[in-house]
Amino acid sequence: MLEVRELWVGYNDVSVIRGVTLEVPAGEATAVLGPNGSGKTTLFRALVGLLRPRSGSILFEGVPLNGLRPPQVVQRGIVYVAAERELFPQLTVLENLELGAYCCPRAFQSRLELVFELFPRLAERRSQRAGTLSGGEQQMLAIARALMAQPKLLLLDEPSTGLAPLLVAELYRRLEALRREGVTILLAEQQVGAALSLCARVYVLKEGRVAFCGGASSLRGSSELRKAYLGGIGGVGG
Amino acid sequence: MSPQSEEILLRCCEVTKRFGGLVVLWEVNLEVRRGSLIGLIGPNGAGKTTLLNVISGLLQPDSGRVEFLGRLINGLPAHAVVRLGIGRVLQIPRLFPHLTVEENVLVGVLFGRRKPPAREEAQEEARKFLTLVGLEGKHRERVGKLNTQEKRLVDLARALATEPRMLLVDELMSGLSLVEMERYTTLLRRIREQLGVAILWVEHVMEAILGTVDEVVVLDHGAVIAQGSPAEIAQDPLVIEAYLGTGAREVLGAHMGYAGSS
Amino acid sequence: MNARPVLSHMLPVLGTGIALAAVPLFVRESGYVLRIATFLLMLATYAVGFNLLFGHTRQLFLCIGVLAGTGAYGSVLLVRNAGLNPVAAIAVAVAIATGLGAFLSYVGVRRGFGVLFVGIVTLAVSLIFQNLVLGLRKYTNGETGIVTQGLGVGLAENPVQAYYILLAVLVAALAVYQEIMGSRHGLALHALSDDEVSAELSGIDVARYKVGVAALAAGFISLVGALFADWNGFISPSLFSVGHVDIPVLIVLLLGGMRTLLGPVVGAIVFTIVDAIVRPFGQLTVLAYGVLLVALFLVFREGTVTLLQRGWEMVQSSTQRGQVGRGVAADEDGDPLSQRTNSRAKSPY
Amino acid sequence: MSIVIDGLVLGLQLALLSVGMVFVYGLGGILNLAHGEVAVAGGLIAALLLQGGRPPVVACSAGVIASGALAWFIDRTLLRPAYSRHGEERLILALILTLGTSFALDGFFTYRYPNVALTLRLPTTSVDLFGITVRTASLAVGGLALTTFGVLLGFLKSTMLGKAIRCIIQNEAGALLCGVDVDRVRTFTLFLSGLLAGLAAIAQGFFSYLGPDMGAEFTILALIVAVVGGVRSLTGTFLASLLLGLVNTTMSYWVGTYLTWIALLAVTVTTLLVRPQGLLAYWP
Repeated sequence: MLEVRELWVGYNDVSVIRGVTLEVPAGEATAVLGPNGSGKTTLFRALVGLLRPRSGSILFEGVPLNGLRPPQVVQRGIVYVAAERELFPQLTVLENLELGAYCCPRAFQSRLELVFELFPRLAERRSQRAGTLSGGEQQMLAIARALMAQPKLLLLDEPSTGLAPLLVAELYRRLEALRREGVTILLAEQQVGAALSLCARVYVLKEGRVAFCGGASSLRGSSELRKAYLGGIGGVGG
Repeated sequence: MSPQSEEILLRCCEVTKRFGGLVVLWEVNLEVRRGSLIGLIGPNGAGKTTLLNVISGLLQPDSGRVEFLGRLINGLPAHAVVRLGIGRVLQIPRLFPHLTVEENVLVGVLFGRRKPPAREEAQEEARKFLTLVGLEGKHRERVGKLNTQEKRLVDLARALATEPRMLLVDELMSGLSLVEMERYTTLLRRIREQLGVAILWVEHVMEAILGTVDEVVVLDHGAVIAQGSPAEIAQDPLVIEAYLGTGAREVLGAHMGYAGSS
Repeated sequence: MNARPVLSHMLPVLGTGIALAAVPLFVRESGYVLRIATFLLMLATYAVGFNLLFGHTRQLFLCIGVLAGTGAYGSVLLVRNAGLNPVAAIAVAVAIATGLGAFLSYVGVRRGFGVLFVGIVTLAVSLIFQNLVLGLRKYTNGETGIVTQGLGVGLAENPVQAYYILLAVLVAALAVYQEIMGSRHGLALHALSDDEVSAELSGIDVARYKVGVAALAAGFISLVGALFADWNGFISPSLFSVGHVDIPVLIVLLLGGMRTLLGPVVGAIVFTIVDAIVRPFGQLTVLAYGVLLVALFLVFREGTVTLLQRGWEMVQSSTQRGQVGRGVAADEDGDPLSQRTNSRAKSPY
Repeated sequence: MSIVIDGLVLGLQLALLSVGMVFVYGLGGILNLAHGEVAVAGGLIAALLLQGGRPPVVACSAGVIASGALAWFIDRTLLRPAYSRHGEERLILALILTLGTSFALDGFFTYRYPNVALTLRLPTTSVDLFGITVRTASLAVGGLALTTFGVLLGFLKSTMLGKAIRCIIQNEAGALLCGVDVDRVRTFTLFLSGLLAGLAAIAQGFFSYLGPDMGAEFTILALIVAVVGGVRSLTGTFLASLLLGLVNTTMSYWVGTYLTWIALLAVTVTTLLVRPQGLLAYWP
């Protein structure tokens, strides 16, 4: 569904993404793992048009996305949930969701039912201001708002940030349900265990390059991941 | 170690900082000895840069004390802290674009020291530091012409030009290739050996830091969760959890060498 | 320190002084032209002050008129109502204005105001000043204004003498400016106008520089204001309004070039010529100011002096390409919108 | 009592004037110093049409639309270079560009139409309302303003575009991620601010008269309200308008015009010193 080839992205003259190639098959969940600063967020921002790639191509359903601005990317069906969530704190839950459906207001009612089914908690709090929700609820709302735009591909950037372990588990159960509904997911995560529970395919980014790519099962027991996070030095003790 | 090298330069006692309701630093205790090289690591949003900002006087802590050479320095403006001997290298270099490379460093020589040298001497000093960081021959260029790596080096030279006793370095490595990282680590080691400057080095590229520093301090959610030698830190379950998340240990446990421990 | 470098870096100041000193010799018979030339000197001095404030420390003081007005009204009222002798009155008024400038700057620095808030606060100060002068009708005669003939040091009686006195003030301001820029303080000002945080982290006391510069600029501006009151023979609040002082000064500085020594002078000359052409059209002058301001800021933000310098550097580099090398070549294709300083050719140290 | 009502109505007029400025600042980080001139432009066109014998309703509507169009034009032409920059640089560039524009417009108006003024006389000067004598002008302006705010509120609350405006003010990045075309909404907001300014000019015509030289005064009033209300808060702007309207009428009733101005400006400066973020910065 999404094909990224030899993508270079950077700020000024520093390249953060250095020739990343990856594929996201339709209907599956794919994870991008890697430590802080490995370029996950930069990659996502480039995918949705918030950053302009230096070179390389992004194909979505076979059509190049290069040069599109974020609103147009959203219209194509790629929706990004930033790690910062980027909610509208003073609008109610319902209004946040309405804005999520900005590009497709007609589908609002049907999407709303679907989203409330998935996150019943949000239905209870529909007229509460987003800023007053708890961290977990805010994350749910961020994902729900993205779902309102009828995404074909959902980009999730560190959805577990700042959540307690129990909430992380719950969140991933919802994501699993979403995947079964047929939404393709590309996930950046620091919480390796959680990500591996959802995703079949894994890319490990390290300093802007793909250090490992393969099935989740082949990552288990591989030393690549650990090396990416903690470097080669600690490996002596293993 | 000789008693002199044991001398404590910087001491943070129970430093707490909030932004609105968000606690960014929670009772952080930290000691930096003369001439030591300490790595400060932690996941995104752990409060590393905030801690550096508090130490360098750009932010004031809500409570707690920051002492430098036994003197309380919280409450002092940043320029006074610099003159006391704490240099700062920013993550994204902010240079003076209308000045040449040499003039940028000259600013540090002339204003960052308690007793600035006379004009000819100052110019020589500035060149000395540019040579130290490997920018000789670039001193007449305008900084806008430099690439980001070179800008970082100018920033480093400027901080060194203030003759600090301690250098705060913020994520020098982001966006670098392995070869470039090597260069920086060598450079920082040389700075410490040649100038006897203590370095507190914030980094999230763990690999770069673990092989270089004497001691590692790990921040997570604004609190120090671990402290010790690089080898200890790399095995610390709390640290691994902070970086990789819960569950990672179970997944990777077999390979980590402490399966089943919690 | 030997005399030669001092002389050479003061050369542009002296040159300007000598060139402008020649003006009365040519226009002696025309009182009108001399009047315009005298006004030009005042405008240029205001602009030198504003250059220090806005160009070098990024303090957008939209109250140049207030500072000048404080000098004018202060000195006149002190003579008229307190019976002070004119020189002492001017000194006191200048001191008050200096304090006011420093205070405004201090408040801005303390509260961490950005350019916008400093602009709004000083604009409000300008309006307060206008209404204060209007409201204190008992002392100021309100909109009617005060006839200052015989209240000052006597500039109105001898226009040529007045011209030279104001020229002396301008040259003094330029000399002080050049002296500062040539010293280590100049380096500090360049640095802090580029990046305040970095300047602070390099050990520069940004707050002190800002307040100091504001005081200095206010001093020169109010001195000119006081001399204007005497020279003009009449003051009224509208002569010190934002539209009459601040906007022209802003245009002069943008026209001549921010952060340059001669920008204020060149800008004042060009502005005066343009102004003389459009003035007969009455209200159209305001329109012309506006269009000028927009056009300047859109296409000509570097100012005449910087452009000339750039041209000169290009000529130089093409004649002696070998020796100058990369330094100058790099200058040519630099960011076209960034403003350069005139001291680039020399070391600003 | 009638002073209070006059003050509140004046406050409503101030709100009409300043809400647009606040919108534009909130959305684009641009303080439009030509705002007052935009209002005056609409008022003058209404006055000219009235002189030409058009019915007042037609003339006024045309004036309001002209204000909107002028603001739209400024956005599409002059503010383009400003939008391509960020942060403080954008602010300064826009500040000086709009300042220049305001001078150019002011010069043009006072030169070309020195004697044109908009006055809208109502048949009776005052009416008795629940035992209080109220000027009909106050009633008309109050009604106009309240209707406008009703429509505006409805627009912001229930249309997609209105919601987009509100959400960009709160979180521009979030709006982008929702697929909102921030650029276009920004241009529309300038148009909207122009319409509101035009209405404020019409309101001025009801009160007394609107001359070609009143642009600067309008801009400054809007600026004062915006600063006191906290430049990003709509509720704050609204309350600050009412407050300043009351201060204005009571002060000028008791002490006179100059001191009123000084009082207003003193309130502004004090607000900036004590609470730079505005009175109600943390309110919605």
